Amino acid sequence: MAAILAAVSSLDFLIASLRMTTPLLLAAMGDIYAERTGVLNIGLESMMLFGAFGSFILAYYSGNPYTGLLAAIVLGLIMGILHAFFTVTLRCDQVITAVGENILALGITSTLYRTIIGVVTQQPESPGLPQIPIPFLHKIPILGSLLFDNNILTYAALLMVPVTYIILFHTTWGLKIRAVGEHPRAADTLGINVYLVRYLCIIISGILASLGGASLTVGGLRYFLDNMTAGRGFIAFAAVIFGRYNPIGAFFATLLFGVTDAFQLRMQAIGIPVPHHIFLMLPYVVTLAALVFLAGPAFVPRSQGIPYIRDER
Amino acid sequence: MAALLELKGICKYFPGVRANDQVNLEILPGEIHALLGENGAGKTTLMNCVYGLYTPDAGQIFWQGREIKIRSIRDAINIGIGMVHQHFMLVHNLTVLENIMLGLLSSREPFLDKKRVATEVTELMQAYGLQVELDAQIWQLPVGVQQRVEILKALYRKARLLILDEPTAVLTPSEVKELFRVLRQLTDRGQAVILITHKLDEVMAVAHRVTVMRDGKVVQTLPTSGTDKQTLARLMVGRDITLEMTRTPARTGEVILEVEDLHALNNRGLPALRGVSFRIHRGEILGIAGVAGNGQTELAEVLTGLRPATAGRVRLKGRDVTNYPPRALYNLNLAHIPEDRQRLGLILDFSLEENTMLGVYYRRPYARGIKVQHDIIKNHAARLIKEYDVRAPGISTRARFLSGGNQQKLILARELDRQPDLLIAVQPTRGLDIGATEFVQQQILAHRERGAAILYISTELEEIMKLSDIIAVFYEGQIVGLLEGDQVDLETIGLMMAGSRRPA
Amino acid sequence: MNTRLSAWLKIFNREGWGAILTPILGIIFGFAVAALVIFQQGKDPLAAYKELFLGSFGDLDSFTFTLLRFIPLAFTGLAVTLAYRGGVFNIGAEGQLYVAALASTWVGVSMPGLPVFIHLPLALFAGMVAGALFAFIPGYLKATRNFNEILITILMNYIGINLVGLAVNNFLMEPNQTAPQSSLIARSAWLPFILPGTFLHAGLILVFIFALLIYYILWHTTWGYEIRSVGTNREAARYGGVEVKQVIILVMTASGALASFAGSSEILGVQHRLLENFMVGYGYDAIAVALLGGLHPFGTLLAALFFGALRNGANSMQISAGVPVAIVYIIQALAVLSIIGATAARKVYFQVWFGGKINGSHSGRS
Amino acid sequence: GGSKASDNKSAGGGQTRQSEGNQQVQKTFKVAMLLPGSASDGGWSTSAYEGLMKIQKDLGAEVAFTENVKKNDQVQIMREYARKGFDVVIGHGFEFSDALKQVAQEYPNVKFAGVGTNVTGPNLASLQFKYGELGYLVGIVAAKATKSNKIGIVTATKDPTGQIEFDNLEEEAKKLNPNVSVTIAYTGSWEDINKAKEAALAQIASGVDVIVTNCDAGNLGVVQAAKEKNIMVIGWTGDYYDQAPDNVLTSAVQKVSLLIFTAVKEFKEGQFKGQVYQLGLKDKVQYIGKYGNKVPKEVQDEVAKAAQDVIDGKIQLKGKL
Ligand SMILES: Nc1ncnc2c1ncn2[C@@H]1O[C@H](COP(=O)(O)OP(=O)(O)OP(=O)(O)O)[C@@H](O)[C@H]1O
Ligand SMILES: Nc1ncnc2c1ncn2[C@@H]1O[C@H](COP(=O)(O)OP(=O)(O)OP(=O)(O)O)[C@@H](O)[C@H]1O
Ligand SMILES: [Mg+2]
Ligand SMILES: [Mg+2]
Repeated sequence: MAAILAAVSSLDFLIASLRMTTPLLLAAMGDIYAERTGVLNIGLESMMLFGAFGSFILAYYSGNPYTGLLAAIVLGLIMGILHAFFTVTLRCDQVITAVGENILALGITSTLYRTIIGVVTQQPESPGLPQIPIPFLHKIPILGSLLFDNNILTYAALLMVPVTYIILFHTTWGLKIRAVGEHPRAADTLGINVYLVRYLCIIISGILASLGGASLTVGGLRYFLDNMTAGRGFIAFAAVIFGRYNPIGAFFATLLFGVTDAFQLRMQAIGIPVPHHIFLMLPYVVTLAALVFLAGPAFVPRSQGIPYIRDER
Repeated sequence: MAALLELKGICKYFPGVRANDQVNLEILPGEIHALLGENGAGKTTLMNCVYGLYTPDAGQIFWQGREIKIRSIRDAINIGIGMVHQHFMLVHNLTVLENIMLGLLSSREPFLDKKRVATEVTELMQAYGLQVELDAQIWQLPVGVQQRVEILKALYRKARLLILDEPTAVLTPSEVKELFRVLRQLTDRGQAVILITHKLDEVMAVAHRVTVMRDGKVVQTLPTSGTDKQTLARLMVGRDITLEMTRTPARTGEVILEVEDLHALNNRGLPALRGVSFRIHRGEILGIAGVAGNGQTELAEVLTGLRPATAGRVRLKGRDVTNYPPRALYNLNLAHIPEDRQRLGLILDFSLEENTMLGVYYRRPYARGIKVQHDIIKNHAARLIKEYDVRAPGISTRARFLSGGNQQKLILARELDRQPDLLIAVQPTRGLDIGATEFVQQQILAHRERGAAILYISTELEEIMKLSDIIAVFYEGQIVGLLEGDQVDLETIGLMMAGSRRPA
Repeated sequence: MNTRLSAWLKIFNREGWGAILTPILGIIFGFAVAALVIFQQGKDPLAAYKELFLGSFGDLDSFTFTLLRFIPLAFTGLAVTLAYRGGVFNIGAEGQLYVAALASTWVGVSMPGLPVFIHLPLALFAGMVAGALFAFIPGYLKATRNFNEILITILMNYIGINLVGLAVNNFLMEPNQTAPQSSLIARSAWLPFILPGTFLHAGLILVFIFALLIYYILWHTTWGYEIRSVGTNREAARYGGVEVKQVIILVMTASGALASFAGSSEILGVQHRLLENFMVGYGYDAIAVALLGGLHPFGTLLAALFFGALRNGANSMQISAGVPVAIVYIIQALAVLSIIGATAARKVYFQVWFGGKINGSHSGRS
Repeated sequence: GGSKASDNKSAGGGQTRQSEGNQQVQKTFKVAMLLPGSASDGGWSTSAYEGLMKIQKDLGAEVAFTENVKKNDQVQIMREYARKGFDVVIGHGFEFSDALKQVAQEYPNVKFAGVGTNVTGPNLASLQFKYGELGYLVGIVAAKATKSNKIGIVTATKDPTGQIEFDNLEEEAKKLNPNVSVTIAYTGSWEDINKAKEAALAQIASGVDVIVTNCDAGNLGVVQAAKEKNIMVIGWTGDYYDQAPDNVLTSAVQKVSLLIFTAVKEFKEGQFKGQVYQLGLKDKVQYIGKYGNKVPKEVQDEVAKAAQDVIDGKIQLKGKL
């Protein structure tokens, strides 16, 4: 018991939680934009995988991790446009589009990795994003090393929470986004370009998810492996719903995942005699329990999943 | 005087439909111009062309004498055209204020400037006497109030031409008066109003000129001063129709519905019904009058099993049916014409055939056991469509593709065909043209003759007075007065609707 | 360019061919683009595709393997279809089939000596109960508390998968062995093979029975009417006398029961013992299968066959033509995207009277 | 993903791998392999892939492989290879046992082999390491190196061969130092390499100062964690010395490539036996890798001696497959 307490009360535990939260958080923050305009984006997984892959390859060949980020942004942009083209312009079903994208990403990244790197016995390592301590602030005990001594992606992820909140609830853009998600025709009758808003938001979602993927490679391990995102896109998506499409809620939802995951690994490390599968399920069970016992019923943007059709145009 | 807006040869086609065919129309500054026509005549389509929602297939649009192209709604708004749509264009989970601000530039772009807008809107509300709680979310508001928000939205955008598509359908007489006062204020300042309505009285009362449409074409434009209701009706329908209705005196039988001290909550969780009691006999129509949002909707929902009663009793044909689910009530031969036909009354993506099955699908002869009897249903649907004159290509058409009027007729056909003992009808003529309204009212009276008990809820006072044997006036979830036959006069009811109680 | 294209497609549309031709065009397009990738890899696309085809339909053996892939995909696809018709998005087929496999395996290994006609149905039934229970939870939460079923089912997928891991490492682990796998299932619980000389099992028959059953229920029974009305307009359904909550719970539970057969038939018909990750991704592919199949049981079968053939042929193509398996993912993805893209484009640009909520949502009987 | 051997760029330059071109009178010897993971996982699958390359190069065989083979694809792929006239088909991992047994019966003229399996038949052999040998030796290195008396193991999922190794590791470590505790962390996924690092960091946080890592591609993440937190790490399968000479104690090198090559060479020479081939330290298919800079000479000597004892059969190892 003391060991458990010690494990979870340490600073290291918080840092690990935050680290494991970052990729999820980036993807979730982006997804909020897409979901709020009424477009489901279960294709987050594909965007993350592309981001992980693209940033790795470019960082590896250029020797500069920031070039890798640029690649992630471009790939996220492309995937965002693709998702938007299918779901907004062609009005395809949003879920099946995403299923297609997820398979596509797995196929393309694996094939390209073989083509570019080949089958190698020693994985190439790309340069990683440096920690950037914020002057003075990082010296604050505990908080300093937790929050103010991170790489740029972690800062970005954390910053996106208040930024998204302010954009959604305190700007005219956010008002448009929310209106489009709730009642696109009403927004349309007020001269808001529903298609444009959806396109932009999906693109934001693509870019942030892709950066989330990059935080696994250049922002984390500096290696790439087929399918290394391992379902994080789905978790980020789930976190957005759990967080009721609210950036603060989604932040806590992703944090809950990160914390329980960090927790279960620590419990395994302590050597608690419980079958490890129980630990592996823990993040999902805890989230489910939190959902059932703490959270109220879901709020869903009303136009979710429904393509907007404005007569002929 | 130079026209503010001029349409020349506007054409708009939909597959198989000439919704607008060579339409010419001239709107002068400072006029209220009424647009009349049967359901499906093409009024809404024409206005959508003006508002940039549709692009006309042919024709020209002139604004103050200059030809313009309205490519988008934004163009229309920028020019100074505002539109209040037939179906509300409000975002349900945003507040009134947010709905009004939506799409406008803020003075602190990109940040919202709620304070400033709130002040301005409050001024506007005072100027036009349109009171709305700005911080309420739309879903919490009754339809009548939502309509007010729509009007405020357009007013706030400083439209020089305001198009109102059937704005009075959900307003009470006093609200209509208020609206007309507002419209006159606007036109006094040189703005113009296009008013689409099915109510000839309103046309005569407020419009300067009126344009009548039929089958996508303009029949005639004429000043209201030189015409009368009968003429307009003939122009619209192409035949003479009776505007008065004859009805036999009531021959009432046993009590069918008995409501005792009924209480219920509204969507916001606040008391909506606060002790309602009444009874309806066989062969009797009880009309419920009241300003929208005083609990009428909730009453209908409680009586039809869609909303739980928190206290009180409902007895149907002597049996306690409090909080029975809809199906159990249908089995006791209740029929319900709901207020919201698109959300409740129909499944828009189902065929007409399938829509006629709502509420009866599980019964013989439409089903045997769990097996659906398609042949019987097909015949049934075909018969309903014919008997009730539902205009549709066929029974396999989706309900979505019917005009609102025809959707309403479909519901009516389905519900009345069950020969109910108790009919609960909520705003059954809302949005219908004169012909259709007449038809609906006659049908309802016919069922009264047959011996049905009818609860008739409407915000249209004249309609209530025309049809009801007894009128109950609703105010804040209570019946403030029961008026029978000869007691009825417009003024007392109007007063009671505004809250002044009078012993019944 | 656009007008010429539209003129082209208009002809198809007028002829009524569009509905059939667009998916085919979509598939061709997918293959064409993937051909470029294969070419870029220094392989001959035509040869590769020939192997792909032969590998999935070339002879009885190959076709059997296509069918063996088809069976679980069809079950999960039907599960998604049924739930979707009732307005519930079942993304949880993956988890449901895992727990079903777990339950079936448990019955299969722990009760040897039962006669076939008891043991096999019992094993299938146990799987069905497990899958149904697993789906009941999100169904119940959605119906009574309006919880988002997508969220719940995604979470439960992980739980289901880990439960299998837990089982094969603990109580279901083969005794006196070290591998995390169950013992072989008793013969009496095996699904019988139905085609001599092949490993095609009776699950295939179950697929067709269930597809017909679902079709019949959806369009010829009052239950189907209730399900479809709840799926299309919940409030109107309630108004129409449907017990909406019950329907949601039931349809989700039934969907889980259907998905269970994907896992149970794979274990009882093919693998005969349970391992971790014994089949991966069939729950997610099911979504594509169901929606490509127009959310119609028969369409779902076609789509499942297409997917099964593609996945199966992929392996042959890799082996015979040296084309990496990953390229098959690309073909599959491109085929999916171009089918839905082409179909949607046809609707968007050549069919104004399109008011459905989601493409492919049928309203009439079909 | 998957690819044929000849797709590979970096691992062999431009030489032609496939022998289709050489019109030899004698039929080419063809070997196929099914890998459970990615050929680039830097561990289990990569090492098999290397063996395949060696078979191609030294035996002049035509080779093919399929990566990331899922459980329910095994039988079909094996059959496909058998039908395509491959002489030897190898399933790389215990999870191929059932499929091997089934397909071997169907194609009596094709030789099948499983790596880490325990199945045999007239045309079916199993190739095994002498499991436990490395665990035993690593236990010595780890026990001598830990100062906190906490040894951690990071792996992805529980598999029987790993279990034998870890059991021997724990036993030997505890024998040398009764205060030592050994904990195993499972990440649950061979693909989630970030989690392997996180698992290592979690162990480090709980006081572990020697980590044994056996999660293929994830090993690099664990080594990275060790470097960052400056603790010691022992790699598995490959040799990780070059990654971090100051933090790597040593590596439990399993030359799967050699194991497979040795067996296949025998098959080619017509000496196939339907038996379990078990190779170990003695055969040099597995050994303790390069020592890191921080391992004292005495320890190295002790391990060398222990290894000799194992080879000589003086040590009783725990567990069997
Ligand atoms: N988007 C559309 N697609 C197809 N047909 C349409 C569309 N919009 C309108 N129509 C058809 O055009 C005709 C005119 O419809 P419109 O809505 O303009 O009538 P309306 O005069 O507003 O009728 P109402 O009094 O019922 O409001 C109708 O026949 C209608 O069916
Ligand atoms: N998605 C759609 N596709 C094609 N036509 C449509 C669609 N939605 C509506 N319509 C057509 O548009 C017309 C106008 O619809 P609306 O609901 O405004 O009916 P309306 O005739 O104006 O109603 P009301 O009778 O209440 O005045 C309908 O007649 C219908 O045929
Ligand atoms: Mg209209
Ligand atoms: Mg209308």
